[in-house]
Amino acid sequence: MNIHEYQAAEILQQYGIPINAGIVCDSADAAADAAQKIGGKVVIKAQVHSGGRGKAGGVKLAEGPDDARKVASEILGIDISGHIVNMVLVAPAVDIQREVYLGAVIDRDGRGVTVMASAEGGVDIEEVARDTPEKIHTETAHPHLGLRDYQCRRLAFKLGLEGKQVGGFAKIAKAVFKAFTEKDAGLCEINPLIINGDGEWQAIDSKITIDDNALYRQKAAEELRDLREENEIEVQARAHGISFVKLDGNIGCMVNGAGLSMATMDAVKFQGGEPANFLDVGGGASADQVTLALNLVLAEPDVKAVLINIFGGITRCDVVAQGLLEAMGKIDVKVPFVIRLIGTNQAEGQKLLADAGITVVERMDEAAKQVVAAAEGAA
Amino acid sequence: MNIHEYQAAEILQQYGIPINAGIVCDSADAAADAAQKIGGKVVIKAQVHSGGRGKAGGVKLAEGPDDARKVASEILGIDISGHIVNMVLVAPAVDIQREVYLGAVIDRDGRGVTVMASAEGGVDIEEVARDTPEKIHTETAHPHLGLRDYQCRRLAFKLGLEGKQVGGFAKIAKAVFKAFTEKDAGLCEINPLIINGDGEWQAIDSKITIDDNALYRQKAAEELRDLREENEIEVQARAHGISFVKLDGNIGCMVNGAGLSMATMDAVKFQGGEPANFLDVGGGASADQVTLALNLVLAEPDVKAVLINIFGGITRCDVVAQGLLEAMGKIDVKVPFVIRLIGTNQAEGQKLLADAGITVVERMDEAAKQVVAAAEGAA
Amino acid sequence: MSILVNNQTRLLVQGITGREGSFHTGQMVEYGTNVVAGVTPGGLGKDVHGVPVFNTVSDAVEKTDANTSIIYVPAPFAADAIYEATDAGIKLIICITEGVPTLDMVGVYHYVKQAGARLIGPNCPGLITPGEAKVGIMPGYIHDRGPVGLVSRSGTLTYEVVNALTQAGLGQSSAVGIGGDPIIGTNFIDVLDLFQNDPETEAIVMIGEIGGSDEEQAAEFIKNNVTKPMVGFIAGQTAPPGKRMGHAGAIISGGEGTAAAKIKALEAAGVKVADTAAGVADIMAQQMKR
Amino acid sequence: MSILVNNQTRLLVQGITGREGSFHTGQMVEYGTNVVAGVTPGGLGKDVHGVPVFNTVSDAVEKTDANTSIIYVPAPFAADAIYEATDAGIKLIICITEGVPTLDMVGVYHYVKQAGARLIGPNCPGLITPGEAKVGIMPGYIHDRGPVGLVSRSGTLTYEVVNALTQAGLGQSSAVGIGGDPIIGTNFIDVLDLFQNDPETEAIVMIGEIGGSDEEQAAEFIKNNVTKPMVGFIAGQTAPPGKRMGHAGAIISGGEGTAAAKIKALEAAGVKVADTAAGVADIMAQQMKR
Repeated sequence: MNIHEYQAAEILQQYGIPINAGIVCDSADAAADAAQKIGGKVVIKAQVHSGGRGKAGGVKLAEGPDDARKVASEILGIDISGHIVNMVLVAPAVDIQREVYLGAVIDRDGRGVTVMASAEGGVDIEEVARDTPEKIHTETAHPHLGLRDYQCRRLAFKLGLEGKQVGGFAKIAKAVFKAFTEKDAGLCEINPLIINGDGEWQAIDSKITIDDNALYRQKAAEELRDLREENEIEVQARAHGISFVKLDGNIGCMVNGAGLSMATMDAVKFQGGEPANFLDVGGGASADQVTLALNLVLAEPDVKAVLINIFGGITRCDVVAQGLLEAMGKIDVKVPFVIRLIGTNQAEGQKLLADAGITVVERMDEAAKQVVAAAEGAA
Repeated sequence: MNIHEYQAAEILQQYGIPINAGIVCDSADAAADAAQKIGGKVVIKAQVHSGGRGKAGGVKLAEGPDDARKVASEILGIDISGHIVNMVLVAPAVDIQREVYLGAVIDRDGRGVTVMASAEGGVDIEEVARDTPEKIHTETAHPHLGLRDYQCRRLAFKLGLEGKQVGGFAKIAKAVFKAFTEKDAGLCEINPLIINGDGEWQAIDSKITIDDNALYRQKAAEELRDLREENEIEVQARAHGISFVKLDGNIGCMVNGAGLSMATMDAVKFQGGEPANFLDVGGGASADQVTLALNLVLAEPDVKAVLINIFGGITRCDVVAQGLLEAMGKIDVKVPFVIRLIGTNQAEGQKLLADAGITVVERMDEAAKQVVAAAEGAA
Repeated sequence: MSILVNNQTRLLVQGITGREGSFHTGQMVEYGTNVVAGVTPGGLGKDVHGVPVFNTVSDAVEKTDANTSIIYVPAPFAADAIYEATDAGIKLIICITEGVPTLDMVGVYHYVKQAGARLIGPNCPGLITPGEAKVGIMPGYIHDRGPVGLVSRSGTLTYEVVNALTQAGLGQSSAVGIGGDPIIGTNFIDVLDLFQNDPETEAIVMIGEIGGSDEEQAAEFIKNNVTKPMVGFIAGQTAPPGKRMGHAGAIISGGEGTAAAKIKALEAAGVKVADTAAGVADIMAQQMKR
Repeated sequence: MSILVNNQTRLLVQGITGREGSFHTGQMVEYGTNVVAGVTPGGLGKDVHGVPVFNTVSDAVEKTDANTSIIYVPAPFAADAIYEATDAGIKLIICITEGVPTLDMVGVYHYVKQAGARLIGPNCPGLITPGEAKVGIMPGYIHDRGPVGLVSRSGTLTYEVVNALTQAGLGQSSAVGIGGDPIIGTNFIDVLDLFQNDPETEAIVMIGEIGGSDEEQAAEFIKNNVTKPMVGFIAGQTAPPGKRMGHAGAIISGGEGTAAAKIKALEAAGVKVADTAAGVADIMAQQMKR
């Protein structure tokens, strides 16, 4: 789950990390007021769940209240990689003596949490990782003991820090790790982390993502969710245990299981079609789930045909067929659809559908071929 | 470091453990008021840093306010194993359905923390351990992962608990372990932990000791210290880095190093004398330390002679001798004393003392012999 | 022969009285798996499909000599269940549970490894040695005993491929679903190694998906260690970057973990990679004919 | 021969720029110990008694091939220093620091052991192999090289006994102070085992004290494993129960850990136990004459 920059900064502040605190505004006037309150130069930053804000014109400086109003009005409402800017953060412009990168991530290869730092702060860290990997220094936390103090100091020394900067950085690195683990983050980074004009450390831009699997124990994080940032249908689906991801094609897909869903999309593509969505209806595939799933798929006006691909393993095909029939009785399906249903009690399931006048395809590639043809015919 | 029962209960309450909360009183009138406030039968318990309160008459029931005044006046002021009762805890008398023992301790052999439970609650657990060790069930926490939930449940099952009592007990066991580790305890126990008339778990008597070495990071615990419970001289000594323990004999001892101090006491005893104290002046043995240490030893009126035993290792004997001379210049020493000073620069140190008219003994057993003779002569 | 489970398996079911645990215990018993015990705290004395229930794993192991455990407990309690099984001396632990927090798995992964035990999953369908032991949630009847070893990060997609293999007359020595989470106990390499050393296994199917670099690392391992013919498939060729496709592991970020990169790596290691899932059995049939 | 430290020891000093670290580095260098590096965060480039200082243990090990570390950092940072040394591959770590919280040692003890390293201490005087390496805070000159191995939980009491041994013409192969805290890295048994297997060591002195059951366990070990003549002493015969005598380990509670019980156990294992510290050297002299 993604949260906004200002929310991430507030979390890090709870862990004792000095941040460049600002004021969140949803209008140009509010931004002007905020600039007035803060005084002096301010930086105005789009609050959207997307990277590349700077390049997209989502981060700008303003000289004072009037300028802040003008700049905020320019930023509010723009589209950054598909995300509309609803809010801006107005914060004091800071004097930067030095900037570094600091972040904690899940290290899949090491099966642990790795804290990374680089003297190349304020730039795209993935570019640094690709072009000059030697400039990224890492410390892997012990799986049970966590990140030890000496590791935090070692990172500081590798960045070339000296004197009291070492202890200051080490404390922040430790706090970032603590925030990461206590908040069940998937990523927790500060970029840039700076030394300001007063020689003090300050987090300028913070980013935190939360492990979806851990939301049950991260109630506070759940409250940070900004539904405006998420696809309405995806949100509705999640609420019912369905995994749904909107895509750009015109062939709706409804499948059970994540891997099979992806494989089904791949099969559609292989036949020359474009999937309109990823949809994993889950293990149960009850009539209610199927009804909801079909509604989700059909909610998208672009959908020209639907492919239903169910492997009845533990869920018996006759039960799935009944669910499908029940769902179709409730929904007015206006586009052609292809059903592929195999697995346990396959014959019974297929018979139920056949009795209702629905043809069932046996092979997945054949089903993909038919649905692509149907979509083309419908288009 | 020891803390009072009511303080231990307050800590456990912070960890979500239901306690039988009471009111601390330092007078019989206050106890009557407390009983009035609580209503019904109350239990009045001496708050002293000593076990065996029940047998010593420090725990009694009272029927109401008047009875509470009478009972509290009986308990306040009594001496329990050398501790004067300054406070009592007045708490509601509870209806006990079942009582168990639950405690966490440092397990020296296992180099870890062990949580113990016994269905034999409310009795002296050390007696249970000695007489029927099979009635004590233990779970050793993982040194890095702590006590796992399944271990807490397993303890509950071993106690023969059933239904919702299992989860309730497991939660308390986990909380006791958490309190133990977060508070740097040496012991954290609830005895008895009961199921009351309403079928709810409740901690009736709690005990916590804190690791002295961890007090630097347990500031809150330091505030719980009750100086009335501690020997004044021991407190004063600790404040200056000197380990001092008052004993019952008449030969004052001043030694550097804990092991050598004990060995010196042993040598005195072996010669037929009785040490008046244990005193480890520490590594430095500066003039100030020595002055203070001598003052501490001589503060005790019973002291008839003093044995000073210094092994000059890193601290040179001439420095120690100077310190001794300086100290003796400041203090009017009225009892005979024997000095044994060997080690680095032994000759120089002994010469300094000899020039001041003080004889120095070479061997420790000889020194012990002389000081015992001196004490007998003085007595 | 076979790998990991067979008729010597003495299976314990953790969370046996829950909806999933109870249902699948029935399915496993019916398949012929030797399910010797179940554990549910407070469940002592119960009986689930003829399987006796205990309060703790240590009790169950003591009483029944269980040597393998399958876990169906809810996600918040899964890590504790794995610790309990490990501490009770179980050497093969299969965690079916979906939705286990990644940080829980960080601690668990290293703990199980240090104890010399093996964890499969979490969030996996389990594993099966057809005709001997079904330890998981896969439909047993689609499997047939034979020469193909199968390892997969997916659930239903695995059944799809197994079904196709069986219909093509290609039975399986064992089929292992390792799960699609970012941190899993047993990865492709571990299972490929077992199949390579299993005399019964003549060929291997590997089903990967987008995200992470497990397939790339497997390719490196295959190049140097696997001599048996292999057919592969990577799901998610059409998935857009940055989006989570059901499995937590299936996110492509920063150009890493794309299907294209994985397919390239596998092909370079000599694995025949099918264009679609349906093609896996066809290619394997050709391979086996040679 | 000798145990643990000798002229192959390449010593690193953690906390070298502190008051204690700096003073004792000078003493150790003067004694002839091969002190190759020091570590103090931020101290890179400094020089303490001719010893180069580094920021981190890993840097120091990389640059100087240090194989042993002695720790003088303050108690709140001691556990971290031990972890740092262990992770840098140091296999022998001596922690002089006094006042380390017991719970810190719980984590450290098992960690060091798992890493296959050895920790001596904390709260100990260190160890010495006379004429080769002094790794600790003991006065070097009181030692003389010879046939007696000494192991002790105490500091100054050890010097007392060593001094007496030396004056009686009984030199030491090595003398090890294991420390008096409740949880220590190396206990009597570990050191007795090393002495028993050290050809140079002909007899062993063991100095215990009240509290805990290490001496009783050592007695059991001695009975079954030690064939060399042994003399022992237990400090604290006159200590009252329940009181802490300086060392955290020296508390007698519930009848356990009394001097009487320890003496009885040692004597039953064939150890000659001296009545007083002064008697240790006398008895050992008699033993060695035989």
